[in-house]
Amino acid sequence: MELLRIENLTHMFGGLKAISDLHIAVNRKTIYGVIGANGAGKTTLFNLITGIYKPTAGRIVLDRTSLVGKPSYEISRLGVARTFQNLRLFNDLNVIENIHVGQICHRGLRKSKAKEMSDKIEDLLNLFGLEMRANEKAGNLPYGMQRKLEIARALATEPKLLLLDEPAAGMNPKEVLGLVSLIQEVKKQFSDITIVLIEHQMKLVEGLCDYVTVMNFGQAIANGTVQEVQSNPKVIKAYLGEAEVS
Amino acid sequence: MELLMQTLVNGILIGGIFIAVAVGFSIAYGVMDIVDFAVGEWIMLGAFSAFWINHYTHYDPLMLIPAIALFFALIGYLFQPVIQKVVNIKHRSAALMGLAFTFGLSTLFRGSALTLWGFNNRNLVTVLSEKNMSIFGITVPAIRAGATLFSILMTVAFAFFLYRTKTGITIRAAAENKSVAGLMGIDGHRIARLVYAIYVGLTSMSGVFIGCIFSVFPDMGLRYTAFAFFVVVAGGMGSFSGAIIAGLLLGLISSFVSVYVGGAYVFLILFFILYLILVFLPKGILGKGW
Amino acid sequence: MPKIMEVENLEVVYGVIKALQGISFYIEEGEIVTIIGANGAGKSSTLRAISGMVHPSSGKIRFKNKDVTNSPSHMIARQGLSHVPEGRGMLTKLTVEENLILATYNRKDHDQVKKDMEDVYKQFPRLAERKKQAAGSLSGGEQQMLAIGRALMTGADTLLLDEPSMGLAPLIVTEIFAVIKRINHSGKTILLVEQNAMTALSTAHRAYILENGVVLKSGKASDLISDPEVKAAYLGGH
Amino acid sequence: MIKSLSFSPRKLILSIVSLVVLGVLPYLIPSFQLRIATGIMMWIGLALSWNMLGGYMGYISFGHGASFGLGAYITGLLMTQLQLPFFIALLIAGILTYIFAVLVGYPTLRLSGSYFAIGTWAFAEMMRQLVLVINISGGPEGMRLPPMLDDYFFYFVMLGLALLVFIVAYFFFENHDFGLKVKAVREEETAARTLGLNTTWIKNQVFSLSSMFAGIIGGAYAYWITFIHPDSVLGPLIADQMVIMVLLGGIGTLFGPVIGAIVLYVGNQYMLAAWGQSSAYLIILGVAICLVILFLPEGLLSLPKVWKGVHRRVFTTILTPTRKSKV
Amino acid sequence: GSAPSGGTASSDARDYFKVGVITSLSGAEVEGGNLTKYGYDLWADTVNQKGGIKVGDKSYQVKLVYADDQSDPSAGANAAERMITSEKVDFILGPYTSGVTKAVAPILDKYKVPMITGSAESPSIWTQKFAYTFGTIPAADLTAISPLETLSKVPNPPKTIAILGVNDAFSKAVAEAFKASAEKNGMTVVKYDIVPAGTDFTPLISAWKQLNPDVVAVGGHETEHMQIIKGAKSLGLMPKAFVMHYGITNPDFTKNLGKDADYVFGAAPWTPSLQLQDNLFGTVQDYVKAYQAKYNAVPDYTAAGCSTTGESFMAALAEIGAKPPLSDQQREQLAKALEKTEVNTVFGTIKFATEGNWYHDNVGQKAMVVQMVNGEQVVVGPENMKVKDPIYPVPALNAR
Ligand SMILES: Nc1ncnc2c1ncn2[C@@H]1O[C@H](COP(=O)(O)OP(=O)(O)OP(=O)(O)O)[C@@H](O)[C@H]1O
Ligand SMILES: Nc1ncnc2c1ncn2[C@@H]1O[C@H](COP(=O)(O)OP(=O)(O)OP(=O)(O)O)[C@@H](O)[C@H]1O
Ligand SMILES: CC(C)C[C@H](N)C(=O)O
Ligand SMILES: [Mg+2]
Ligand SMILES: [Mg+2]
Repeated sequence: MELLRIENLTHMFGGLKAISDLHIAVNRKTIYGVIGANGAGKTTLFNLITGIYKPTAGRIVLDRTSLVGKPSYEISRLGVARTFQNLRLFNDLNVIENIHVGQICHRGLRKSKAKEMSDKIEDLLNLFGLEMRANEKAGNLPYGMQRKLEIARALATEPKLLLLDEPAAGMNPKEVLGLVSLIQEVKKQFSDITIVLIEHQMKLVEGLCDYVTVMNFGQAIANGTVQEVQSNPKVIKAYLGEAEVS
Repeated sequence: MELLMQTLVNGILIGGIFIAVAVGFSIAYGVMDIVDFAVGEWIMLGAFSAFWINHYTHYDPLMLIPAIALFFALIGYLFQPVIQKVVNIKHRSAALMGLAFTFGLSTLFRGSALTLWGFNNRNLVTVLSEKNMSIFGITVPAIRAGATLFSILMTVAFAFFLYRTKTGITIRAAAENKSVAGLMGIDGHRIARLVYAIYVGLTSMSGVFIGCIFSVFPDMGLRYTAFAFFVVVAGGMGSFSGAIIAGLLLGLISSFVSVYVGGAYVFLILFFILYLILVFLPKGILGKGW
Repeated sequence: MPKIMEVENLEVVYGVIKALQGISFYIEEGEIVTIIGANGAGKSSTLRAISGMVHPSSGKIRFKNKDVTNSPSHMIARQGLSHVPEGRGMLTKLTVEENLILATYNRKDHDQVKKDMEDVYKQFPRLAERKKQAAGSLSGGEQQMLAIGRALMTGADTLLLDEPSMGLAPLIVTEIFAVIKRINHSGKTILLVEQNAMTALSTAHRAYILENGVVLKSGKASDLISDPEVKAAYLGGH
Repeated sequence: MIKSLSFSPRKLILSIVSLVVLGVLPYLIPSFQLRIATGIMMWIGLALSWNMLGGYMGYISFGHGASFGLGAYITGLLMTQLQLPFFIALLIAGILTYIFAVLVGYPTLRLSGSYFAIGTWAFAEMMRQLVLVINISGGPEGMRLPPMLDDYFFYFVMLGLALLVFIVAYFFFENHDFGLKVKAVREEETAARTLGLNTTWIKNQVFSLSSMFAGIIGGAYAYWITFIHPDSVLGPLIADQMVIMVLLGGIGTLFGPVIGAIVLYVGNQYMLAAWGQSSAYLIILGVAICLVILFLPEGLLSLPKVWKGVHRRVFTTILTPTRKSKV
Repeated sequence: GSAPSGGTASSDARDYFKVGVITSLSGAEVEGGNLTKYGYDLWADTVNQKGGIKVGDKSYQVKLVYADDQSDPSAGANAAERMITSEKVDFILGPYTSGVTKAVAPILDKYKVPMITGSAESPSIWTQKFAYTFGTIPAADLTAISPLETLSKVPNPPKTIAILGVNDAFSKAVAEAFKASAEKNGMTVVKYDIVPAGTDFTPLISAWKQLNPDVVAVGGHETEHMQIIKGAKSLGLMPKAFVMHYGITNPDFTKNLGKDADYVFGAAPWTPSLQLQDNLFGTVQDYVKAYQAKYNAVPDYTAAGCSTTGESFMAALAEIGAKPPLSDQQREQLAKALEKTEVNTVFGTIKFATEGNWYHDNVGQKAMVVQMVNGEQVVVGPENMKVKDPIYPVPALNAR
């Protein structure tokens, strides 16, 4: 029932404790939200899960296999995909190539027909409304589209666990609502996918997350459903501020 | 014991030459990412101009240094826009095209020197050439000591300039991202020009010293281009104290290997250690920072 | 109030893509003007054209009654215009402090500089804690704070802010808009590009709605908030 | 979409025609030109092999000469010491260079950017010094190979090698997932890793593959020139020329290196022939390189593009003079 | 590419001899390369003034065509190919360095075109037994032994010696020869180094200073020799004598070092003071005058060795009576004829060995020991040739 389990996770940058003794458990097929103040350690958490950093201490377990100390590409092959807060697209490659790179190492069937793969790409392009820009260099897309492309690229790896770092950054409320339904659509199409997302735009969190952890100074200061945490005074004081609630 | 000390001193003095070669380049390349394959040729031109002026005016080459430095700084300042034009293109490897361009430039300079001034080996004499100081049996050739002192002082001066002054910060800013620097009201192109001028000036200056220590001929620079790159990178891009240490280290290696291991292995061991430094200290001898 | 900036038929072209197809607008001294619009509408391109980061293929930009069309960005900046670009334009190798000092490059009023520096650190304590950290290793939000702080340090009287709230915690977003209001009261003119349309409109005096490189609507912010179309299109219509 | 390898008939015909031309060429030109043609083929192969690493993957190597020299010396040793026939020797040389590159690649590829460039350079210099001091290589005396002086033979050997490298570049780097992976490493290594690409392995493969080709070509060179010397096969100029040729033609493209190699090698050889009496040709060569880069900063391959560009600009200014007044 | 027959010269008619010169006009060896050029040019000019090369009853002018080998063997090989197949030269002069010579020789064998080098001295050339490559300068291992022989005969001769050789074909051979003859003449070699080109000598000089040998012997080229002397002076090293080989007779050596160049010993198969003559240049003095007039410098043995290469060809051509342009067969004959010719020149008697380890090298020439005195080469050995006695020990560098 449980896909990802994080225990006693701690990470230091030199003297700075970016994450300290963090516990998180994510159930299958749920959408899990990680919110919290700037610099709370959210992105670092993602970097630790995907093996970009090696934790100072603690365990990260996906499906009973420990991810700690595994190289990023193996973790990805175990079914973890992510997007980046400061976009990391292959700027000089076009939209299609960007997505295709995601597929290459993940056809469990190494020899699967090119046709089949290009169909999958088509679907993703349509799903994310990128078909018009399909042959444009990723670097030339507007910010919002670049964000969508990153999600599409991540999905191309057909992950069990999808990590989204501020997918709604740079979108207006309307577009955020669009993204909400988009992600719901994704959940439908990739039936057994589990999503963990970092976001500051509460509209998105409200619209999607079944369960939320609120971080501050590297620690979880609250867990629960969106409603629960939103009414939690600690959270309001450290993160939301009065404005959001009223 | 005495030999040990002497070898140490010799090593430091050879290192001084390496540092002299790299001092200008560590700003141009280390900080500003200007890839220039003509380092050695600026050295050669510096040496030659000292030779010719001295030939006709009989002023001591060392006295000519400021004038030569200024002259070449001016040349660099006037010339940089051309390189800038090459590097400006929206192209993944724009900086590299600068390399190809300067490669052509170095060929041009060497060819011209060869055609104009001929192949001959020329001698550059200064008051210091003959002199040397002896301290408890350790002999220190004055001219080499001068070169070492000069280059270390210059390097320290520039380290300070770049990391402790506002202009220094702006240079590093322009180096990283001209357009953002532009938003801060900084003229990235002017800065680049300035840096290139400084680099060419300093390098021609070192040329005068090197010309005095060895001799002056069109191909004299070839070897130094390589060492300019080696010292800057081994020291860590943009790290000046790193460059000094790297230079001294290379000097000491050459010196101790020739005396205690065997002259045949000087460069073999030198390059091997250089390679190890790069692989195991991938950010340069001191890691980052100045 | 006199107009501090006038833009006429501004066109920006990237290769084949026409990002702006001749937009016109103005800003009065002391105003907060906001430009809102969907992804790819051309908001950032507008700011880039004004600050000289891209050169318009046609059109005219007047700033303080000077034609600044096509003049290099550092010249425009020196006339008192500061642009906080999309994606924050960090100088990642420089430390937080160096980024801030850099911004004061053209300033002579040294004691004022000191005060402003203190203000910025008071405004964003996070930055004070991180003075010596390389900007590149800051968290997304910390970087955004630094970007705004840097703009303030330039001492410019006109600020172009490209999505300043992006990636900031709600708490900070509210603070940021408070800051924007405050510096506006202290006499600075502000051109604000925002996705967070609601907050933007409630902060700004006037607003322009941009779509596919053309101005759809413009008017007093207070009017546009209640405009049904705008509601539907940008405020996630309620 | 994912490029499929269906040749357009035009392509097919073009390739066949050029193959025929290359095949009959040697029988139409005098033997000095044939020698130049052989040299061209050699440098095309070298430039293409460097481009795999420097162009497609963005790892600029100044040490590629080491592989060339290594291949040359291994071939030489096998032919002189063990009297192996040329092709066997060449094959073994290729394999050994490959293995060597795999081993050297692991530490070296931890570097990137300038550090990689200079690291490889230092390594190459080390190799040269090594060969100078060990005996088996003949040290400074250089090494002589059994003379085999059939111009046609070497032309076709070099042509074959150039084609081999070209085909590998075309199929694996231009039209295959492998090439896409390599470019992904160039564009964003971290992202590539999180998408499941074992970048360490990819980098090592590209490094070793391009080194192997350089090594094989080096072996052929040794047998062709019949005399090799550390300064001539391990000197920095070998690597430098590969770099310059690629940049001159157009880095990261298929035909850029080809064109760059032809232009630079032919240019050098004929200027040498024409002005070889004096060193003046160096001036001309230098100026030529500078001018090309200055006016085609994206390489010779961009010539048509630039040309069109000029046309367009002229056009628009003619068609819409009113614009001027607006700005 | 009509291979080996490619050189069919007979195709184009001309009434002059077309002579190819391959040498280093750029690159590392540019200096020496140009010395050879001086030598070859002087020969061509003199021949043409004198009406040309006499074959039968008619004389033919000579025209030199140059090819720069860029100091790189493969460029040299290309040049040879071009000279033979597109320039269709009658015979070839050059190169300067042994390395290039080794790369050029196989091409000559392929096309059967004779070449004489007036410079390359590395013994490893001649052991290869190339059929069409000849040399006027006795190999370094033959010449480099004489200086130490001479020094071993002075009153209280040197007992200890430090030897340095630059790691190139020629210089290393010299160093080895020094070592051999030092040991043969009962000196103990206290230090022996073969160093890569471009090494900074100061550490070694300090090491020598410590060991304080009677003699310091160096195999290298002018650039290194100058650095050694400069370095020795600045570090206060003063052995009883410096022994070098090629390079000290190079005009730049004395020009640049002035007094410091004095008293250095060297080996030279030829010096300007020789009492020889031929009917092309006249006496050695005439030759030297002509050379000075043209290049205002005193010719060294490389220059002389080059100038006289042509004379062997002239003799051989007269011998076989071949008129330009030479046919393939005639060029083949020419090589055969060279093996037989023995000509007396201002350089000495040139006769090429036809067997043994110095195959096709001019071994007849006895090497002289020269010592620099007031910028002049003075012959101080061997006994039967010496003009003055060697000065040993020599005055210290700082006491002149
Ligand atoms: N490479 C690094 N070196 C030093 N400190 C770092 C590094 N990366 C992150 N940090 C620090 O660790 C803390 C956590 O950073 P992180 O990026 O995880 O924050 P975050 O929760 O993602 O914030 P935001 O929501 O603003 O993106 C920050 O204070 C940041 O300054
Ligand atoms: N460097 C570029 N090269 C090519 N096209 C570009 C470039 N920058 C922007 N564009 C195109 O110009 C159009 C406008 O881009 P711009 O960034 O101004 O939109 P925006 O309103 O800022 O969008 P967002 O809200 O996503 O930031 C988009 O279609 C974009 O693809
Ligand atoms: C010293 C020169 C006369 C000889 C030449 N350097 C050679 O390599 O043989
Ligand atoms: Mg983050
Ligand atoms: Mg934008």
